[in-house]
This record gives sequence, structure tokens and C-alpha cells, in this order.
Amino acid sequence: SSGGATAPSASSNAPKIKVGMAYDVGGRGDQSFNDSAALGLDKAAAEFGVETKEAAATNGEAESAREERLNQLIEAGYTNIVAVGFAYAKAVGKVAKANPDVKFAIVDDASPDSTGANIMNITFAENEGSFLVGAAAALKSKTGHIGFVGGVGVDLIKKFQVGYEAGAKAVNPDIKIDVKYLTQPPDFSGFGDVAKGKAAAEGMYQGGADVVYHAAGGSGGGVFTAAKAAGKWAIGVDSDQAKTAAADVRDVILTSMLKRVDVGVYSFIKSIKDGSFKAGNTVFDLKADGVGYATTGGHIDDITSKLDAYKADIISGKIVVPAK
Amino acid sequence: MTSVVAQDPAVSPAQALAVELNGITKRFPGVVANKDISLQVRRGTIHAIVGENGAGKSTLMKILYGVQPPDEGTIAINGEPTSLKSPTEAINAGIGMVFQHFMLADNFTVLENVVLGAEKLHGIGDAARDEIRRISSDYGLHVNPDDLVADLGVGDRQRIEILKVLYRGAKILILDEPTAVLVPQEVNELFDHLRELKSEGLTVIFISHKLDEVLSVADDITVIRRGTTVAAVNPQDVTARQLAELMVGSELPSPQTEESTVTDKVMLELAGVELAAAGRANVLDGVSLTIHAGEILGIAGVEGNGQAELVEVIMGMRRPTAGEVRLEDDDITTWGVREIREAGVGYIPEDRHRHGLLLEAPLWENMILGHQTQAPNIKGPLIDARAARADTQRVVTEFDVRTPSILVTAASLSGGNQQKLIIGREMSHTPRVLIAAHPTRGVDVGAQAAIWDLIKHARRNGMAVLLVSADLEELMGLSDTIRVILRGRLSADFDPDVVTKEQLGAAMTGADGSEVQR
Amino acid sequence: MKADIRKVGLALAAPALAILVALALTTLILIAAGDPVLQVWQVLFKAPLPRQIVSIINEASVLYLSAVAVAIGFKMNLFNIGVDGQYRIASFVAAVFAGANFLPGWLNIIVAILISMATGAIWAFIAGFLKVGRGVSEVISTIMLNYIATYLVAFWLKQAAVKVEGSNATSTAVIAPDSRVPGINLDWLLGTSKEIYGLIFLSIAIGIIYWFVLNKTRFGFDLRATGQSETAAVASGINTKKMVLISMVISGAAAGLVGMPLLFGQDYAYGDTVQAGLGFAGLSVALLGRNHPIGMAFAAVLWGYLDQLSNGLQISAGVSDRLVLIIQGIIVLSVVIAYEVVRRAGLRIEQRRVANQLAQAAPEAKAVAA
Amino acid sequence: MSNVTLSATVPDVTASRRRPSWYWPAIIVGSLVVIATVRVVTGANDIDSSGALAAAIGLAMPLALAGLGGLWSERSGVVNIGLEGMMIVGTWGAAFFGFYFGPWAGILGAVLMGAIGGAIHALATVIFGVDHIVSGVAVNLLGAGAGSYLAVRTFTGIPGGGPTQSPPLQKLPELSIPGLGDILLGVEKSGVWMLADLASLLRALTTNVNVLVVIAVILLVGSWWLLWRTPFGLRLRSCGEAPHAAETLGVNVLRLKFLAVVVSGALAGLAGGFLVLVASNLYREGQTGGRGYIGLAAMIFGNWRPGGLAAGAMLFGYTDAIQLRGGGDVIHAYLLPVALLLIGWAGWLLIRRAQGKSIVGALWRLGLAAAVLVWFAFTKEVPPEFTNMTPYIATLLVLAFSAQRLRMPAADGQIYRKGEAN
Ligand SMILES: Nc1ncnc2c1ncn2[C@@H]1O[C@H](COP(=O)(O)OP(=O)(O)OP(=O)(O)O)[C@@H](O)[C@H]1O
Ligand SMILES: Nc1ncnc2c1ncn2[C@@H]1O[C@H](COP(=O)(O)OP(=O)(O)OP(=O)(O)O)[C@@H](O)[C@H]1O
Ligand SMILES: [Mg+2]
Ligand SMILES: [Mg+2]
Repeated sequence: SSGGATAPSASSNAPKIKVGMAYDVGGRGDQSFNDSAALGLDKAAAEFGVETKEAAATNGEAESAREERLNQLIEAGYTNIVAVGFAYAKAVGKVAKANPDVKFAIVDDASPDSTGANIMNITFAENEGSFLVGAAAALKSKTGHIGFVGGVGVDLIKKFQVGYEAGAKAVNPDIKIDVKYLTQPPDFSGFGDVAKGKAAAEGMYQGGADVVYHAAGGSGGGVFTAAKAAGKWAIGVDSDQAKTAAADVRDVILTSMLKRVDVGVYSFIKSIKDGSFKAGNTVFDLKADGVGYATTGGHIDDITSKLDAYKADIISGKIVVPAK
Repeated sequence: MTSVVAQDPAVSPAQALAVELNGITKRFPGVVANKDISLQVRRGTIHAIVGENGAGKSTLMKILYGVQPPDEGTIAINGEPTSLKSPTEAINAGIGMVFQHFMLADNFTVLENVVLGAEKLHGIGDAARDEIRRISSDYGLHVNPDDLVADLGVGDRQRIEILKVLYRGAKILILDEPTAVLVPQEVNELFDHLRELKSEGLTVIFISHKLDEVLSVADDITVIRRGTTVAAVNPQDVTARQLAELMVGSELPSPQTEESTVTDKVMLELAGVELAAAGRANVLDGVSLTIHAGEILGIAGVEGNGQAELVEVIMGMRRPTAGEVRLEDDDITTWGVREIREAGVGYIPEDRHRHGLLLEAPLWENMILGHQTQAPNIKGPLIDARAARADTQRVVTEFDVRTPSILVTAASLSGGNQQKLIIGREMSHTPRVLIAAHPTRGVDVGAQAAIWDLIKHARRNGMAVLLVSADLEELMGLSDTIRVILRGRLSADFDPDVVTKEQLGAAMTGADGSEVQR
Repeated sequence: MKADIRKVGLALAAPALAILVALALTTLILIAAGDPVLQVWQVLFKAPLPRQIVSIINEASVLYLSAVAVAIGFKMNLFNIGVDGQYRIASFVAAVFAGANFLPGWLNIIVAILISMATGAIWAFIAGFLKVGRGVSEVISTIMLNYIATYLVAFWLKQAAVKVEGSNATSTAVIAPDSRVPGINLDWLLGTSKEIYGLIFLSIAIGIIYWFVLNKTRFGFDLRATGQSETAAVASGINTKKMVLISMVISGAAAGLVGMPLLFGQDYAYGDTVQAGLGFAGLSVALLGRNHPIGMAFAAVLWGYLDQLSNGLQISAGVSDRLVLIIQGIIVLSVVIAYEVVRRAGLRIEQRRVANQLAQAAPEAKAVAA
Repeated sequence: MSNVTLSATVPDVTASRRRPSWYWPAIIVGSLVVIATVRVVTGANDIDSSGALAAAIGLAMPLALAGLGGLWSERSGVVNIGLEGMMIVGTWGAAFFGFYFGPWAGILGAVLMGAIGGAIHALATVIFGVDHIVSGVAVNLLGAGAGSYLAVRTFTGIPGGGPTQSPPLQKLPELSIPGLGDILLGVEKSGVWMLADLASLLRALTTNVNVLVVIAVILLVGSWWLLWRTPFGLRLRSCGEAPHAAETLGVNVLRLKFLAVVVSGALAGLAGGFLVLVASNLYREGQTGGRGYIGLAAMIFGNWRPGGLAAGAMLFGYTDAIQLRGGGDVIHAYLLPVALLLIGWAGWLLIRRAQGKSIVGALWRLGLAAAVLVWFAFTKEVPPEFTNMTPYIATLLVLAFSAQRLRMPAADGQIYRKGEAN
């Protein structure tokens, strides 16, 4: 939790901002993507005294269920809606059109489906953040062999993989990179199947890899367990997992690729507060500090200077990180 | 009617009663299976219970064995009033029962079947194995504890059933129609066993409707008709005919052959038909037969000698491994059931519940069954429900099917009426050939006579009939020619007007005169 | 006929009873879990809003197709657990075809629907063939085929995916506007601009065809006969192996339709956010509706109603919307138990009634026999 | 189970009954030789590394436990496709009790919740005579609903927990034979044909074995002993073979069936508990991922016997482990023996042709072998989606080729009512 949750709440008499939050599958408490969004909401709530209402999606649900969730939040009086996850793209597009007075934010989508005068699109340069942790993995690897575990074979996760590979190859062009996706859509159980995550990572460690990066949501817990057992490194994703993962595996987390959904959500609410709401796509990239890497544990203190150099190159455009 | 009406049997007070049943009543939905039945069985005797199909014999025995509770009445075992709520209690009271349909698990070994439920006696291991061997050799049962039951024939299974009972140390044995599936030698062997058991002081209750057998082995006889005891008689005092009349409650209808209507037009012909079975002798072996228009060919035989398979081959339900089946000018060997039925073969199956009816469908849908492609049931690819209903109504009237409506389910009719519906259905399509397997099995006397008339009527109209039956009387009364099937082979022709039951019996067992039963 | 009225009464009593049992048990669960009982029922029994009514109808129309696909198998004692895989693979293939926009307008729609049916049929045929030819239980094979379909579609989707700028979703090409099925706008009646799937007529038509084929045709008779008694069916001349194959294929073809209202009325493409699990929901709807064309329609609406109104549970009652799964599970379980009890009671009642009627009608017959 | 065309599945009783005593040892040694050879020839070392085998065991155990649950139920004559639902409530039970009272209580919680699921199935099928498949479908629906509803209710707001996952749980202890692991690892690393393979197998069986794995193995062996070597087992199996006969011998069929289905649920619940307590250390919605169904398939594959179902579970666990460990190359390596097997099979059929078998079967097997060989020769790896599919395709293929030899309990799936013996 990098946000300053202790900030004094603004106890003004102004009418409270009401924010309705529609989470992706897993909801608050998933220790990953949704929690990151929740963090932003909590921070905003603490700072601006926001009134909130939350609801989460279910696996494989109907399109109408997503629309209904947004509609019900609006009907309950929550006139600022955050939809977490690209699954909401169409639903947000539709509901936003029908409710021009309501402001929307959608995380992870900026497609024509979800573009509108009252919609803010919050997207991230996951490939850039992944580039940095890929570089870290290559720098730390003694065997010249690293791995990547993706939860489900969707395009979004491919973006993590591609950036990671680019970063690792930037350090060591000959590096060997194992890649495994646990399941394929529409079977999204790969984001929650710890057993599979563990088996996949174990295979990589035993095959000689000594750093494995996961973009597998809850399955990542299995990756950490495997790393712990093998005495090797793992890299977390989305939030600073060296702070949030199960206590006994935190010490094997080399770093985490930070995808600051919290920053995105916070800035949406802040823009409402300020009256500076701007529709359209906001890319949270390295430059905007929307992605990055964590330093908790101090395991990468020796290479931060190199990583920051890469970071500067990316921000300056000297390095263009591929996205697919 | 005979003069022998319900009397008390000659029970000498000295001889104690092993079993005494009083006022037993048992109702099932729609039937009263037992009505105020009384039964007294002396200890150390063989007591026969006779009655026609459905008279309630099995039900009574199931009550005595605790499988079903009686609605009313009392049971006393060895003079002690008892209530038997489960087979366990009956077993504990020293009762053992061999059921009409064998109660064996095919995938279990003999040992497992025998010790099941009686594991406390000798365990399930070698001690039990030894005990089985001991009983087997004491009574000459020839049972090997490690055989798999699936591999064994009916005779073996019967002996296992008896062994099961003896293993539990039963003092009172109930045998429900134990001879139905046995060949005569096996029957004789069984009777020897029973007499030996009797000599050891055991009591045997023996159910049958084969009266000659009963007269040969029983010490006392109780007759049950329509669920009530109608007489208790001494075998010395009655003839088989008198017994039979007691059973049915009226003069026996004897099927009489009428003057021959046999033509020389061949309707159905089998030539060298064989049916192979995996790892065993052929089930059908070189079967050849010819049936002419207007002829009834009767097939006699002990159950399990291939008559069921013969019917299935003709009906196209099984394909013969060799030989040819011809229907008039057509070779129908490879035809399917539907084509054969469309070509004019009617079928009265042996087991009407399994093969003849959709029990939970209304009568009019049952009229369509087997004739889904024939008028008046259809209009092109559609079912013509109205015409089918009208046709059903006609059959119900013409064939005297007792039902309040053609919309009730087949399951709610009695067996005889179900059978009449089936026969009516098959006759409605004026078949050229009728395959009738046990057409009067489990049917009461009135319906039986009606069914015989229907078959004779069909013959007069030039139909060729293959009649498979276990009832020799029926065969001799109806058939123009009789042939006997034994281990898948057909004997030469018998003329029903001159052949005796004894001759047929001999042919059925392969003893051919040497082993005639009383 | 009086008996028929009683039959219908019995048939309706079962689901009504099951729903009551479900309500009672769910209430107990809520109390045990410490969730607010009153609020939950207030949310679930609130009159649906116009928009929700449309959603209910839409969902029901899709579930109905799935239920019919399942029911075709059920009618012959075949358990096609594979409707799920069949509809997904079929929808995908249809989406790829329709998305390529080879054909104009309605022609594209019709051909794509036929292709979808054919795909579902082929996928179901595998299970039918394995059963008839190799003796593999269709329950197991269809479950395996569901998984295989998942990965096959994932593999093909990768090849077929069309990248949309700014989108993270993977999806096939979008169907051209002239090949979409327009929705039915009932604004004048309901007061919502939300539209009912145009392909609801497909569901209605399939229901009518199902009823007609099953009850009015020779084929339907054979199908039902095989389901009621396989032995009697064989003896009556039905080739039951062929029936297994044909009914699997038809069931699969019907499964192929399940995704069509979604494809042509809502999503216009097949992607990784497509609705999953419709096959399993269809199983429940078919069980609840007793495979009866009208019964299943009611069941589908009930299912849609519960699904839609449960969306408000989290927001309005603070209770997990998974509660609805429990309610649905209890309804299905108690309804099948109730049906079984009623079926046996009905049979017994009829047997007794027939015996009584005959006993009254023909005392002279008895006299003869005695 | 549906009875349509059961006639098609009537087994050839005489063909497969008693196998010689060397049959299974020969199969095991033979497979080891084949695998060792393939490893040496193709260089796909992960084919039987101790890590791969250990992963296979870990992935197989939930399937074996679920399958064992299926075995108990089906041996008593009740088909149980509700295993999945019982597993799901088991996962919740393990996590809830495990979180509050420690992992051993978690085991009990899983068993308890599964048993409740089993009792529901038993109530419907045994007491009310509902079709077993229908009831199983309903139980799955109910189990999935109950599991996630309870999780939302109990884990939301707990630190580290959320609506779809529990907080991390304490671990169950792991057992090793001291000292052995390192020695065996050395041998395994040597890569010597057969020797290395045996060492890796031994290492997988003796190093870092979770107690729940040990318990599961004890349950497998214990179930075999109980069902096949005791009077209780004889009675229970008689309910699945000939319930009416059992009834007439004083066996309380209804009670035994009920009990068996409850035990079945308890074992399925434990299978869920394994996922939570061993494989993941937390509860996750959707964690079971259809393993209940796979367990059932493993049981059928294993011919309704504990040893067979363990083999089926291992086959599945192994293929799953291989594919998860990124085994595109290993699965590719297997194409070679598969092709050789097909060729051998075809040859055998050709020899048997002398006894009147058709040549068609041999020909299409040869054709298939050629196709597989070409695939082997011209590719390096199997694409990931296909490796994902491998376990399911393998199950389907194995069933397709062996279903006729299987013998399920004679009265399995039939609805039993008391007092209908005749
Ligand atoms: N469980 C039952 N439910 C309903 N009716 C039954 C049941 N068992 C027997 N019946 C009916 O009770 C009557 C007596 O049957 P039972 O089996 O006792 O006759 P049976 O004398 O043994 O005949 P058979 O010689 O054919 O064996 C028959 O009408 C039969 O259909
Ligand atoms: N096992 C059974 N279970 C349920 N009902 C049965 C059973 N056996 C017979 N019945 C019912 O009992 C009734 C009598 O059947 P059964 O065939 O024994 O008649 P029956 O008295 O022999 O008649 P009939 O004199 O016409 O032969 C029918 O309603 C039949 O459906
Ligand atoms: Mg009768
Ligand atoms: Mg009887």
C-alpha cells in the first residue's frame, strides 16, 4: 500500500462525491488488479470524503449483467462510475450513452466501444513496466535463463510478456526465456489456479531458470511458493507484492512490476473533484509513473541505476518497447 | 368343479408346525395379491404350494421371508408368533429362501455370493471356502467356491442358491418355482436333494405349478387361487386334473386342434441358421424349419435352449452367423426389425413389459409401437393420432381389453389385458407370419382361452404362426406340427395328435424315452 | 378428462412446491450466514424494471435454445453435458464466417446460422460416435470435448483475432451492420429503449419445431419410445444406435443455435468476454421444465428473472449475488425430487383408479372367474 | 447413467478377466524402458525428471481422491457426477476451518463439507430415487453456488482475503527420507539410461512428500482393503452389483448406499481440501477447474478399481504436469513412441489377420503412425493450446480404445427401491 492512507479527510460541507466502483472478477481482496483499483478509491475517499459503492463481476457472466451493474450503481445515486477491466468496454459505452450526466472511467480499454464524451479511458503501458522487470531479471540471472508465467492467454497478458522479453534481451540478447500460459479464454481459471501456477514455475526453475515473472493474478501465489522451494527469484505484478503476498514468500520476490491502477482511479476521482474531468484515453506509462517497478526488500538496490537508465531511455523515446 | 374344497389337512397333533400363517392379506396398488391366506406347514415335510401365475404364491413367500410386510395377518414359526420385518429376521428365525428369479451377483464369485450377509459365520476367507466345499460335497452340489457366477449355467446357479440357504443353517427352506429352468435330470437331482434335506429334519416349502412334479415330491399341498387359499390336500387323495381344477376354479379349457388349414404355400423358411456365442457352443445350430400359410408350428423346449434367440433371429433383432431366413420370396436374413415388421411379420414378445409395451405411455401410443410406419398410425412422416386412437378403440372393443379408457397408461392394465392389447395390435396389421412367444404366460384362464381363439382364428385366415411355449398342453392343443429345441438344435417333426407329453419331454431333455417323468 | 386436469395439477404442484422449498431453505441459509433476509427478498421480489424485463426475455430466449438442445438428448436418456462446448465452438465458427462478410445482409446471417448448426452437430457427433462405436459414456466424452473445444477455440481465435486499437479484448472481426439482426424495440409498451433480440423468433420457432417433431412425427415417437424403454424400442424396429447418433447430431445442431441471438443481436463478434456456461444453465432449465416445450419456457424465464434481479443483491442488499446460484441449485434439486415423487404417486393413483373402475364396471367378469 | 445402447458396451466377459501376475509389473517396467529410451534419444530430460514426477503426483492426488470418491459411490451403485460440486464445498471447508483452526482442522473441514454434499446426493438418489445424473447436475450447481456464496460471506474483509479468495493458510508438514534426496539427485543428473530414470522416480516418492499425499495413498490402499477384503466391503459392493439379492440376504442396502455416497462426498471434499491445503495454500474461486469430472473419468478409466483409478489419475496428472512445465518438447518427444506403438499394434493386427480379422484396422493405424511420424519429424514443439488439450484428448483416446473392456458394477446407476425383489 504505497498510498498515504493516513491523510486527513476533507471535512468540508460540500456535497460528497459519490463513486460507484464495478470490479472485475475477484473484486476487492484479490491481492492483485482489483485491489490496486480499490487502493486508489480508498486514497481518494480518505482525501476527498468520497461516498462509495462497490460491486464485483462473476466469471463468464452475461453482457447484460455488466450493464445492469453499472445501471444499478447509477440508480443508487452514484454518478461517477469506475469500471475495472476491459470486459466492461461495451457495457460502459452503452450505459454512458444513455446517461450523459454520469461520468465514467474504464480501466484497460480505449477501444471505440468505450469512447464517449463522458468516459475517461485509463490504460497502461504494461509493456514498459515489464521491460524494466525483464531487464532486472536478466541482470540478476546467473544462468542466463528466466521465465514468464501468464495466467490466461489474452492479448493484455501478451503485452506483459512482450515487454518482459524485450527488457531481458536488451540486457542479454542470448537469454533463454520460458513462457507458459496456464489456461486459454474463455477459461479464465488461469488467473486463480494456484496449483497450476506452482507447477508451471517449478518446471521452469527445475529446467534452469532462476527468475520467473508472473502476470497470472492469483495463480502468482503458486509461482512464489515454487520460487521459495527452489530458492530462486520471482517477480510480482500489478502491486508491490513483496508487501501483499503471503508472509513466508515475500523474501523471494525480487521486485514487482507496478501497474498503478490506483493512480488511474485516484486521478479520475480527483479530476471530478477539481472539475477537470477530461474524456478520452489517458495512457499511464513510465513517463506518467503509471507503471514502474518496486524496490521493497532491497534486492535490486545494486541495479537500480541501470534500470533507471533504461527508464530514462524509454521516457525519452530512445527505446521503443514493443507492445505485441 | 371338483368336490375337494378347503378342508383342513390331516395334521397329526403330534407333529409340530414349522410354519403357520393366518389371515395374511397383502394389497398392491390395483391388486389384492393375498387375501386372508392361511397356511400350515408340518416340520420335516415337503410342502407344496400350487396356483396359477399371479395367484399370489411368491408374494406369500416374500412375506414369510420378511421381504415385504403383510397388511394383515399373523405368522408363527415353530409355534412362536413372530413378526418378520426384514430378511435378516427371517434368516435368524431359521428361514431360507431361493427366489423364483435368481438372486445372484454375476460379477461376484460363488464364495462371495454365498458368504454375503453371513460373514459372521465363517468370515469371508478360507474358513468360508472350506465350509462351502464341505456343504457342497455333503449334499453333492458340485459347487466350486472360486468360480465366477457369470460363467455358470442355470443348474449351477440353482445349486448355489440352495447352498446359500444351507450355509446359513436354515431349517425351513422356501423354493419358489425351482424347477422352471431345470432340465428333467436336474429336476430329479433336485428332488433327491430335497428328500435328503427332509430326512435330516428340515422343512421345505416348494412352489410350482407343474402338478406332476408336485405330486411326486410333496407331502402336503396347499392350493392358492386369486390370492386366497382354496384347499389344503394330501397328494395321495388327488389327481393332477383335480388339482388343476382347484387351481383355476373351473373346468380346464383345453385347446383343441381343429381340422387342418395348412396349405402348401411356404411363408417362413429357415435354412441352416446358426448363431455363434463368444467362447461357447453355438446358441443356434443348423436350425432349419418351414412354416406354411395356415400352419401353426409349435416349438417346445426347456427354457434357455435357444428359443429366445430363434425368435430374435427371425425378428431381425440378431443377425445369424450363418444360414438364411426367408419370408415367402424374400431373403430377410439381413433385414432390420422394422423392415421385417413392415413386410408382415407380427410379434408377440415373451416379456411384454420389456419388449412389448411402453408402460408409462397411454394405450393408443402403445398401439403405434412396432407399427410406426404403417397405416393407420401415420400420415407421411407424421403420426396420425386421431386414426391411431380410433384404431385403439376398435382393438379394445374387438379384443375385449378391459380398460376404462384408451388414454390410461399401459402400466395400469392387468397382465392379461396388456397381453390382449398386444395381440390385438399385432393382428390389426394382418401379418402373414406371426411369431408368438409364450402368448399366454402370466395370463388368467379367461384371457388364455380368448388368446387361443385369436391365434386359431388367425390361422384360419391363412396366417403362418410360430408358437414358442413352455406349456405343452398349449402346444399340443394349438400346433399343426411340433418341434423340440434342445441346445440350439431342432428335433424332427412331431404330430401333436399322436405325440404324448412323455415323448415330448424326452425329446426336450435329450433322453428320448429313457428318462420319462411321471 | 378429469384425470388429465389432475395430472396437470400434479405437474404444476411439483415446481411450485420446489420453489417454496427453495425459498424456505435459502431463508435458513441467510439467517445462518447472518445476511439480511428481508432485504434479500425485497431485491429479488421487486417488480422488474422495464429494462430488466427486456434482459429477462433476452436471457430466457437464449437459455431456451440451450434447454431444447439438452432436452432432445434427455428425451432419449442421453445426457448431452456437451452443449456448452458445442455452442461455443459453433458460435466461434459462425462468428468467423459472418465476420468475414462474404455474403450480404440476411444471406450472411442465414448461412452463418446454418454453419453454426453444422459445427455443433459435428462436435456432438463425436460423442455420439464414441458411444455407439466404442461404448464410451456420453457423459464423460462430452465433458472432455467441452475442454477440448475450449482450447481449440482459443487456438483458432488467436489466428482469427482482429486487433482493435486501444482494446485489450481478443475478438473476431465484427459483423457488418447490414448482417445484424435488428432488435425489437418495445418502448411504446415498456418504456425502455433496450431492445429484445430479434432472434427471439428463432427460439420460439425452435420450441414449436421441438414440440411438433417430438409429438407429431414418427421420428419423435421413435425418440420418445427409445427413451422410455430401449428394449421395447428395439423390438418395435427402432435402430437405437442410429437414434443415438441422430439425436446427438440434432442436439448438437440445436446447441449451435444457442450463441446466435448473442452473436447477431448483441456482440456481433466472438471474443474472450463472451458469455460462458450457457450449456450448463440449459441443463438446469431443461430439468426444471421437464423437457416440456412450455415448461422449459417458463423455466427459462424464471432463470432469467433470478439472474437479472440478483444483479442488484450486491448493491441494494450488500449480499453476494452468488446467492442466486444456491437458490437455483435448490430449486433444481427439489424440483427433480418432487417430480419423481409425483410421477410415482401418479402412476400408483392411476393403477388404483383403473382397477376400481374395472371392478365397478364388470362385476359379472369376476363372477365368471370365481 | 443412461441405459441407451448399453448393449453396445456389454463387455467381452471372457476376454479380459484374469491377468497373469506379471502383467502389471511388466507394464510398469516396459513403460519405464520406453520413457528412458525416449529421454535419451530425444534429450527431453523433463520427461521423467523428479520434479516432473513430483508435480505429476501433486496434480494427480486431487483427481485420485475425487476418483476414489466416485469409486465408493459407484461401487454401491450410485453414479456420482456431483463430485465437482462436493469438491467445491470441500475447498471452502478446508480454507475456512484451516484459517481459523489450522491445517489439520482444514482437512476435517473439507471432509465434513464434502460429506454434506454427498448426503444431499444420497438423499435425492437413494431415498427419493431421482435419476443419478440429474441429481449430480443439481448438486454441482448447488456446490458451486454454496462454495462461492460462503467464500464471499466469510473471507471478505479478512486481511489477505477477498470475495473470491481466502487469506493464505498454514502449510501441512512435508516428509522426506533424510539424506536420500541428494544422493538420488546426483544419480538423476548423471542421465544414465534407466538408472537416472529410476533415481528420479525414487526421489519423487521419497523427498518432500506432503502428509496429505501420504494420507491420500493410505486412503487408496485402505479403500481397496476395506472394499475387497472385508465383509463390510463385500456388502457395499453387493449393493452395486445385485442390490435385490443383497437385500434378501439381510444387507441393509439403503443404509449402505447412503453411507457410501456420503463417504464419496467426504473423499471428494478432501480432494478439494488437497487443492487448498497442499497445492495452493489458499482458497480461490474456480480452483477445482473441473477436476471432479476428471476424477470420475479416471475412475472409469481405472475400471472401477482403486489401482486402476490411481493409474488413471497419474496419467492425467502426468500429462498435465508435463504441459504446465512448458513441455512442448516433451509432448513432442512422445510422438515417437506413440507412432511406434501404432506400428506395433498394426503389425499385431496383421498377424491376427490369419485368424480372420479385417485388414482395415491395421491399415488405418499404419496411416496414423505415418502422420504422427511426419509431425514428429517436421516440428520441434507442440503448440501450447494443444499441450493444454493433451490430458483431455489422452483421456478420450484411452476410453475410446478401452471402454469395451471395462466392467462397471452391474447395477450402477439403477434406481433401487426396497422390497421389489422377486
Ligand atoms: N411389488 C408389486 N407391486 C404391485 N403388484 C405386485 C407386486 N408384486 C406382485 N404383484 C402382483 O401381485 C399378484 C401376485 O403376484 P405373485 O408374484 O405373488 O404371483 P405368483 O403366484 O408367484 O405368480 P407366478 O406363478 O407368475 O410367479 C400379481 O398380480 C402381481 O402382479
Ligand atoms: N412389480 C410390479 N410393480 C408395480 N406394479 C405391478 C407389478 N407387477 C404387477 N403390477 C401391477 O399389478 C397389477 C396386476 O398385474 P398382473 O399382471 O399381475 O395382473 P393379473 O392379476 O395377473 O391380471 P390378469 O388376470 O389379467 O393376468 C397391474 O396393475 C400391474 O401393473
Ligand atoms: Mg398375471
Ligand atoms: Mg411367483
